[in-house]
Amino acid sequence: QLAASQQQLLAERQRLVTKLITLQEAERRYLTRELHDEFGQCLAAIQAISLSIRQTAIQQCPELISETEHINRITGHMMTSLRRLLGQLRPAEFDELGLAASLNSLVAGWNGRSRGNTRFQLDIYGDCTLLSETQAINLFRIAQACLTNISKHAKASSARIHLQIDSDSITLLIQDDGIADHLPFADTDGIGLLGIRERATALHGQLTMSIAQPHGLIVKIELPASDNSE
Amino acid sequence: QLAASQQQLLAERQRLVTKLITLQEAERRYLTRELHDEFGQCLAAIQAISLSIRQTAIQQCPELISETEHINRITGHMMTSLRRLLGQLRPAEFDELGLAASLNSLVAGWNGRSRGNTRFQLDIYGDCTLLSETQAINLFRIAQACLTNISKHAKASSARIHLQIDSDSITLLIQDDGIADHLPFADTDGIGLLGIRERATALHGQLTMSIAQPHGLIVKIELPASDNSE
Amino acid sequence: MPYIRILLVDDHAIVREGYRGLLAKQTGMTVVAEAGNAEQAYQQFKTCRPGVVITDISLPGSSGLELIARIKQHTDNAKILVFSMHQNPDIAVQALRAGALGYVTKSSEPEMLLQAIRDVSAGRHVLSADIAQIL
Ligand SMILES: Nc1ncnc2c1ncn2[C@@H]1O[C@H](COP(=O)(O)OP(=O)(O)OP(=O)(O)O)[C@@H](O)[C@H]1O
Ligand SMILES: Nc1ncnc2c1ncn2[C@@H]1O[C@H](COP(=O)(O)OP(=O)(O)OP(=O)(O)O)[C@@H](O)[C@H]1O
Ligand SMILES: [K+]
Ligand SMILES: [Mg+2]
Ligand SMILES: [Mg+2]
Ligand SMILES: [Mg+2]
Repeated sequence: QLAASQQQLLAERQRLVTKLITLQEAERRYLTRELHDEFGQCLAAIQAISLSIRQTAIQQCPELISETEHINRITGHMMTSLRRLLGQLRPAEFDELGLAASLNSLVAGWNGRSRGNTRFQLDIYGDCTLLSETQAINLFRIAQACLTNISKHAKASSARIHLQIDSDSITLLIQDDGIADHLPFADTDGIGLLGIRERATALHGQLTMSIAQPHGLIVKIELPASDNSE
Repeated sequence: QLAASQQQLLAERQRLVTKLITLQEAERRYLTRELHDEFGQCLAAIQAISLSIRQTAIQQCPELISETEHINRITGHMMTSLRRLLGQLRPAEFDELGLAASLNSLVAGWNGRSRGNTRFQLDIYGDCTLLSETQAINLFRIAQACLTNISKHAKASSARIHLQIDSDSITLLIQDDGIADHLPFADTDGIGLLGIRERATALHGQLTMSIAQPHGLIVKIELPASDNSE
Repeated sequence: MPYIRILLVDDHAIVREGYRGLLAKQTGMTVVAEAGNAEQAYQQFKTCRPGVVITDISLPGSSGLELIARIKQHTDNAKILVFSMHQNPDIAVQALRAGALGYVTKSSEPEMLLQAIRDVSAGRHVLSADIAQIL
């Protein structure tokens, strides 16, 4: 009986986790849209008008030139902040270019910041456009968390991200050659791996972790191709 | 043994829920700050410069007047979008004015939108500034969820929000005279009540729900005054 | 000097209005038509035969990328300049592959757009600095 009520609590919490993740993605998507589509456009328009004023001012009223330049400096500054915020929320082009391009930029970004000296390599087999929006964004977040973990914990010299989309299943495999040599990992208060598991579960998929030869972590997520999540 | 591993899963999920809630609040807080302090200030500056240009233009170059008005329309539009976004993320005055003022606006907001015809009444006893930031934002989110529930489900004519801050404990009590007449409620796929319970737990507090006389819902949250949550 | 006849495609009226004023002021440029989506834009292109099409990428319904392909299919030597918020090089590459001559982001100084219009009108390729740097 204890087990039964625990079972129920467990199911409720899982539902809550899934919903929290879904709601947060929805909030981020909404904010990204607003910032990208509304604010970015408006800033561009202000810049155009300000240049137009400057052109007239140069001919007819030179004392206004410096004020239009001032407006330009401010809009430029806002554009920079906007880009930074967008980068933190969601790949801006996620909806336009989809998962493949977003994974590409993610990997390019980590290879660029070569601070940690890990080389990341991405292979995609199959057609990412077959994925649902939910599958796509969750696979992206999973890859994001794994790459962050690798650069933070693994001391790896190389890592491979392999995404395969078959007609009946989807596999995401992320493998590094770093220091991991046994599982489970010691308890931390991190939530990266927990989040990965819950995202996999929400997609009716499976997470398997294992140790590579001779060392390093392998994270494998397998999903059914059809998306039955809400 | 099953129970033990379930127990662990349960604890992990709870930790995840708490962290997800905390991280989301942190993300919202960060975005609110950026948008409010950065964008809000920059827009105000652009408006001021544009006004200054207009004043000069009126004297010396009237053909520029309409362009400065155009800039003003755009910044006005951005200001409106910004306020809307901020309102959705986090009460704008939360950090400046704290919980009491934010609850006040929340209640005033619902009384204004008197669509549902429920009158909300707020009483606060004690000093809200004694609360930690985490306690304050979570109590606010709990009240927000309860008020939304009342207006959505209760068909109540009145509701009372009672917050009491004593030296050793904090009590938030929200009571309506609506249609609720027995507990537990039938299962829905909502997450309002689950979220309330998890927020209470994260604050090491207790949630109790009961039925009012003759009907209506009472939600009571009791927290220890000292905040031992991370 | 011959006028550069421009078709301006952007779903944001605010952006169109802002740039319309600026473009109108330039000697040698005139905005002959505007459109808020790809379908309208394609129709306008066929009726107005503009010298340069300036188009956004994010449009409601069919995207700017599809519009570029469609216009190129109709008129192989059409001159198209993309003007978009998107700073991702993959988008720029797709746009160029689809047949655009130029790609300028909306974060660029507006002078950049004016110069790009002249370049594209003359049949020259052009990228804004932020994109050129990544590519
Ligand atoms: N690729 C890896 N190589 C070696 N150790 C790893 C790797 N990925 C995870 N770990 C170990 O597993 C632990 C838990 O990872 P997890 O992502 O859950 O939390 P975190 O990274 O510590 O914190 P958070 O992700 O919440 O910022 C890490 O602290 C690290 O010890
Ligand atoms: N004040 C109330 N009076 C009557 N019924 C209530 C009240 N609050 C909650 N309920 C009942 O409890 C159910 C669960 O509420 P909960 O807030 O968890 O979910 P929801 O409001 O249906 O959806 P969500 O909050 O996720 O938008 C509601 O669907 C409703 O039937
Ligand atoms: K002109
Ligand atoms: Mg991690
Ligand atoms: Mg609810
Ligand atoms: Mg657009």
